[in-house]
Amino acid sequence: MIQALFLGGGVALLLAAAISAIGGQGSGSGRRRAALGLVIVGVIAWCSACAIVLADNSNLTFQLYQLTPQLGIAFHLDRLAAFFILIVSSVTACVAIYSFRYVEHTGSESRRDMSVAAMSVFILSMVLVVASANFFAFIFFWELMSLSSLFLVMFDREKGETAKAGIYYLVMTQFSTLFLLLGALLLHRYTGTFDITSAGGLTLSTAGIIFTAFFIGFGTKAGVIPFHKWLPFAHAAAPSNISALMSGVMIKVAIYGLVRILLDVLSPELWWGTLLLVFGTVSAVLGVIYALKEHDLKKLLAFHSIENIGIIVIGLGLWVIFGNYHLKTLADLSLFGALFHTLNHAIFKSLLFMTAGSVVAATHTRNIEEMGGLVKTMPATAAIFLIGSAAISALPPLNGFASEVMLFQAYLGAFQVPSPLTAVLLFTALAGFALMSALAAACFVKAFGAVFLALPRSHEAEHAHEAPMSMLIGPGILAAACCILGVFSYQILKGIGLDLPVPNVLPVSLVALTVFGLAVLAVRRMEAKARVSETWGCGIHAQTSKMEYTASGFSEPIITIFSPIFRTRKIAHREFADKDKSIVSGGSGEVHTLQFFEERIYMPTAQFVKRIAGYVSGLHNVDLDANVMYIFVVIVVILLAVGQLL
Amino acid sequence: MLNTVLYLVLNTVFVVAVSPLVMSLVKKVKAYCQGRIGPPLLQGYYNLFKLFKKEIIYSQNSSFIMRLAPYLNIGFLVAASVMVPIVFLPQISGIGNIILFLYLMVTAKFFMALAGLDAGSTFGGMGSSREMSLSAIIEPVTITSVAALAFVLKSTDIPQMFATTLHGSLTQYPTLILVAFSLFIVIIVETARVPVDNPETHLELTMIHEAMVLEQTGPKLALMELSHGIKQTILMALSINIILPLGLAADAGFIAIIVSIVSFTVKVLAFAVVVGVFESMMAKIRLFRLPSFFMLALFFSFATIVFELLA
Amino acid sequence: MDFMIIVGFAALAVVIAAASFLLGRFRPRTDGRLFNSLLIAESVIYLGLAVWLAVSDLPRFLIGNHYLFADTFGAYEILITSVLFLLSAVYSRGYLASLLERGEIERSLLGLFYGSFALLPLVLVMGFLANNIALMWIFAELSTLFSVVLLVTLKARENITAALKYVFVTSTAMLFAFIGVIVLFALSRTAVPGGTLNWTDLMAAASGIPPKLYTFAFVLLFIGFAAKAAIVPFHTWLPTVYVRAPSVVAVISGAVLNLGLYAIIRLYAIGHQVGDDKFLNPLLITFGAISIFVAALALIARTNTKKVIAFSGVEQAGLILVAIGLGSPVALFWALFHKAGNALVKALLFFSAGIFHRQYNSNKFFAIKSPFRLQPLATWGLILGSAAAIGTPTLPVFLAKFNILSVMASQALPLFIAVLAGFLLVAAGFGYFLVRAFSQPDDDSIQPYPTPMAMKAPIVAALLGLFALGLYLPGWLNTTLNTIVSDLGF
Amino acid sequence: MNNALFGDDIIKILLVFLIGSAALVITQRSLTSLFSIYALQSAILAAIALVLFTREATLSLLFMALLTILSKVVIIPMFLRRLLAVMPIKRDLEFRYLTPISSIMLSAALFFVVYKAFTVFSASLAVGPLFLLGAVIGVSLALMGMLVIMSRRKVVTKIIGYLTMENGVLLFSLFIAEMPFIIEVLIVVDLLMIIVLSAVLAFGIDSSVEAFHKRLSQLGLESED
Repeated sequence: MIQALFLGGGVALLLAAAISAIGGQGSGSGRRRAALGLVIVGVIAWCSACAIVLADNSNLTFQLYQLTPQLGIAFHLDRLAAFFILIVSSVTACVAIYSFRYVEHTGSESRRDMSVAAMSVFILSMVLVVASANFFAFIFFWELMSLSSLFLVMFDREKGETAKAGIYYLVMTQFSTLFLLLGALLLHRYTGTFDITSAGGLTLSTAGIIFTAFFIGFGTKAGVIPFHKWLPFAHAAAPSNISALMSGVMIKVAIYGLVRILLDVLSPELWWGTLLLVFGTVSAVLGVIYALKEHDLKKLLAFHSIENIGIIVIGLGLWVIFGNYHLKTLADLSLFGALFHTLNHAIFKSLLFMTAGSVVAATHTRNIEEMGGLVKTMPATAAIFLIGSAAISALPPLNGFASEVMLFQAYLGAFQVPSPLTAVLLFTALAGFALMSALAAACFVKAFGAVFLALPRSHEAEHAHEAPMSMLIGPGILAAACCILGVFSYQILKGIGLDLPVPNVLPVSLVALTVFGLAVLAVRRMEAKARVSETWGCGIHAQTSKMEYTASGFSEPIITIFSPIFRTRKIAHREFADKDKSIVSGGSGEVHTLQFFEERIYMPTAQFVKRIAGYVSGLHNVDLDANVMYIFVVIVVILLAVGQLL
Repeated sequence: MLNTVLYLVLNTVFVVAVSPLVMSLVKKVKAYCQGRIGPPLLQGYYNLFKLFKKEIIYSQNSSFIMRLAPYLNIGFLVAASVMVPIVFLPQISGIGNIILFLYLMVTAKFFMALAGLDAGSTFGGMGSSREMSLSAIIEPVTITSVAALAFVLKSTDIPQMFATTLHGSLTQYPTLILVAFSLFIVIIVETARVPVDNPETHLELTMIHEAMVLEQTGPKLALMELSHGIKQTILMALSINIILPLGLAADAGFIAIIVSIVSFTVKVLAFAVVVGVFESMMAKIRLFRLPSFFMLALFFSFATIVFELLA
Repeated sequence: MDFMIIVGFAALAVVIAAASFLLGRFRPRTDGRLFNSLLIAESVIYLGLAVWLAVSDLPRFLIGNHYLFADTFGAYEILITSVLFLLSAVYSRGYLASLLERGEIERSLLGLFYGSFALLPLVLVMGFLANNIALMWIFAELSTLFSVVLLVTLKARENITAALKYVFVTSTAMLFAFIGVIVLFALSRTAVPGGTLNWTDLMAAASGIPPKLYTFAFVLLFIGFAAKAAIVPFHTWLPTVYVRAPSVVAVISGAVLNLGLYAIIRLYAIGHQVGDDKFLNPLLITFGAISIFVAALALIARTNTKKVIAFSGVEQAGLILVAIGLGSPVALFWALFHKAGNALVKALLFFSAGIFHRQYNSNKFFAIKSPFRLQPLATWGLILGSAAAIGTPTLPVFLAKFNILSVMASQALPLFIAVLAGFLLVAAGFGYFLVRAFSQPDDDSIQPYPTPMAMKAPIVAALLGLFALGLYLPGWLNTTLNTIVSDLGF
Repeated sequence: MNNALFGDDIIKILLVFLIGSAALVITQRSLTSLFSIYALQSAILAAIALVLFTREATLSLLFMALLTILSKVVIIPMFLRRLLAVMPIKRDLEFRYLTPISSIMLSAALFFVVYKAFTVFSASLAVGPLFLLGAVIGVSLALMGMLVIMSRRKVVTKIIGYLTMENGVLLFSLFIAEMPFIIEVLIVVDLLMIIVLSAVLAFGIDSSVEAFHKRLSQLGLESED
């Protein structure tokens, strides 16, 4: 039954890809709708399969296909995999609904077709990665996932920005795959199997190396700083439904890999936890600080993905640390907090990306400085975005809080850790965690405020229209999920048999709701008589959008406080009228924010490689004589070596 | 069940009732310090009544955010107040998670800041921006203090913390004094007081909180003011009941509740005096100097943790 | 009967080549289609013969003195060559027409072109059938010759320069290989009275050959055949030639590369029998790894499509060499598998690049505008071909890479890590190229080049072949490769 | 015995001449004299083959000598001269990487390198000292030919370099092991084809593409009309 549902879902996705890839003449919106409908059917099948697995706690392993005598594509569904497939499929379903109209808004017919086809393959490969029972299948689908998403990122391929995103994405994604290969093949070296099962008999250092390889591999895909640089580029350049999938789901697949490795394959050591914690904290804090500085709506959201991945990684790190000290409750809190946050982030981040997509589609810009006032023209989108913002800012009673509080609870239990050093580390990380969470709220006040509130700051923003129904239903469902998963988090966790010390949000929400109701009742008479008028503005004649607080103005204080992180590079050039350089005749000056990771790590590495590559290429751009000389030298060397060695 | 309902009603009503008084008292103390007589102690109540009768005016540029924010604000803050037992310690357990408590306040703040941006006026934007910035940098301090509390009292549940200190004594938990310092600073920041904010002026250079609610009118403004008062009260209650829980009723007896209410009123008024005096003694600190002020609080919290770790 | 196979291959090619030469010589106005039809006919028969040979009872000697023989390995290579030959023969129908139309080749030289084209597969097939190593050497030399003729019939001076490079680089190296042949012959006398150069005899008598001295012979032989196989640093002719050569020639030259690797594998097998792995393995691995790295670095920041493809070819050759050098049956199995996959990938890439060259009259990436509108098939060919070249799943290179890497990981850890880094560079190079190529602004004014069916069909065929090979390892192929591995003494 | 010793001496003398001819190839600037030197070199080679034939009485050595004389002393130089007649260049003046003098000195060094490499070989194969010398000179000759290819600019000179290499290989095979005869013949045929082709290419590089293609279509076998 499970197997049939699972395979049926796969077939539906393949069909969807085929329908849209084959294409046809004329308008293809019907065709693409059929394909997206099939996608939804497919993911619903998966959802049901996973629901059965989760409910029965059953394990299912089956081989789909023996590709070569040694290697087969086999799948294994257990609760962990089912949970992640559930995340993938449920979010995907909403994105597919959203895409009904979204894909029609831009691009040529054939490009839309390809986009839907690649999207189907992308979704299929993500699910199959999670379901893989061995590393061969895992990497097989992982690569498919990477490349299909690369196609999707390259949707607007003529834009220079897209090209940059594509190059970053491709290189980093290959980087990630190669580290996975490293990890998987090292495991194979020592265990002799490709199956994703517990690897016994590894020495500590070997296990550490394997873990590090996997961490870098998965961390790159997940966007852990410093391997994150592709993420803002790719998410910004991709169409929004794709950003929603990539940010909401794809990076979670990497998290799945990490959890699987830590949970089932290797037995984690303390320092792994520390490593995860440190990287997680750095990602979380820097991610949100970069987001504050960002004025590109989609890049802003992308940096928040980095932040949230940081949170999840922190959760995993805490789990490993507490697990090592045998603090079971705390470890469980951390692990399930991380997993819960994975689900939650998938929900609210894809929601945010989808609504951001609607906004971008309506205003034709991604720069939030050119938006504003959209709450009046796009109220439904605004409301959904608001819920998403509140959720990602970890505000109770929404789901973002529900999972972050689990990690807070775990952190607050850090005093039980016997090692003072680790405890101090944990408390320091806690401070970072708190900072991150508050900054996230600040950032979303900024984002929501700049995009939706006050007066429109551009012509496009002024004439924006509400998104069509399908583009509201998709994120709308997710918004509802945000509320339900938040308010009933305690009950849900109880329901699935986890007895963890988490706060019960339901009564508090009830109290808040009651008070809210009472207050509304109390004011209802005055509210009915409320007047809309011009308010006092210190004698300003008429308020215009020029006077508003902009996004940059809003984040200015925080940027100033964190100015050491935003280092600038100043380029000054002066021209002098006289020889003694005393009379300045003119000049120019530029101030750039130093993109630390790009300018100090990525670009120098790329430059270094390019320099060597240039040198090597130079060796090839020579005439015949030089070529013969190479051979001559090599032969002489070989002869010398032969004389020595034999 | 009865106990719970009684607690909910009593605690909420008491917090709502006492908050304007505390606010007025601080003003009164400050006035005395400045050599003025100041408003009457009941001025807070008068103000609220007056505002409730006034007309509501919305800016043309504002949206539903502006309309909803006051309700949400009071809703979340009252919800938070439920988690801080003042009248007596309820029998129901697991309702007072301190993180949830803090985040309910953040939620309220979030919507207040949005409302500040809504009308597009420069004041509101400035207020929101500053408020969110300060709240971001105070957050690590707050959480670290909470962590220190949780460390010392081995719990994350507020009623349970109260119970622990109620049944013990300060000598058992000497580090609480250190935490108290940082809690005090947190309260100063969260309640928008000098040297962080100046609630008295409407000068754009200094104000933060007031700037956000500048566009609110009539009953809406009243709700905002009231929620601000509630916030101040519950934060004070949190520190009072941890440091000096004397008089807090352990269970719902009539006498005990009366004692509890009276003793808390006395303590909170004393606290208000302290805050007032403190405010009068300090000068407003420049916005970008504030982080170092917060670092002081962070230091106290961390010192607590380290002390406890090594002890 | 056995001899007839040779006659079948040889007579056919010679007759058709002669016909082409003569027609070209005495009826210079002849339409290229006639030549091409002849060529396609030849290629179809070659494929038939190759299949027939492959399914027949192997191994067997084809002539009395055992100079020529067919075993599974040879048959496998012949099959690959025949497929490439068929594809490029069909492709050349459209391509040559276009060259003629634009005056890039003279009508009077068509006969020469097709004549050499007809002979090149023969030379290759004979090379694969050669049991005698000297004979193998001769055919390898001859393959250079015919490739060069194909190369210089095009009307561009750079082609002559490229051809000279090709001739001198490979031939000088091959002369050292001949010294190796002589040394080997001298060595064989210690094991076989009178000496022998027959591979089968050498394999049988390997135990009598001193391993140290075999190294000596091998190193010299390696120099020559490595030049044919485009192993760094003997590869320098390859980029030049591939850039200048028409796509058809490039594809069939891929088979020439295969011949070089084929010879190295054969010689390595003897070395393995001799017990000389200790020296040979590091040697092959060193050269292989250097090839991967140099190719990867040279591939980055290239602007010329064909050069990218050429360096990718060097990289793949390096990978195969490394796989051989690992000395494990599994790695060898996948190296052999990789040869088939790689041949198809290269064909796909060159055919697509050829169409682009027709469309834009340039191999540079910045000429590529509106590719999806103008040449959708070639665009997808290039994209999928590049994806295949960097080892994307569902395509065969992935299987080969994965398996070879897994052997590498269990045997030679530092090498494994280095090769991984090399692959990253290759992927980066391809990605950089493709992304830049396809992110050019669209230009709606360009008219599409009407790609003839004959140029599309090979691309489709190569694509289908690649997906088939990447998703399904047929039982017979598995058996064949296993037979080869055991025939080679592993 | 005496005869053999006498043969040894003659071979040694011839080997010295061979080295001398290679040195001349390296330094000579006039193309026509280069061809002559090459013919001479090939003739010396043939002579060595003949002397060896007198010692070993292997019929194939005799054929080898004849084949060499036919192909390398007669056909190839003739072909090259005819080609040169229609080419605009007569001299090759440029040198790259190495001056003639340093080339020669390098050749001397190479001699030792090769010697060192081959002593191992000869020791285990029980090759006599003379044969070792011949083999070493053969390989050195090949390397010197390569030096010519890389240090001279004109393609015609490069062809001579290649031919010198080939002579070196032949010399090596004379002293180490003769191939089966059929193989030898095939090799010579192959060599001829390569030389013809590269000569045509050499022509092409110094003339117009049209003229080159004309010549190519005739495989360069017809003289200028």
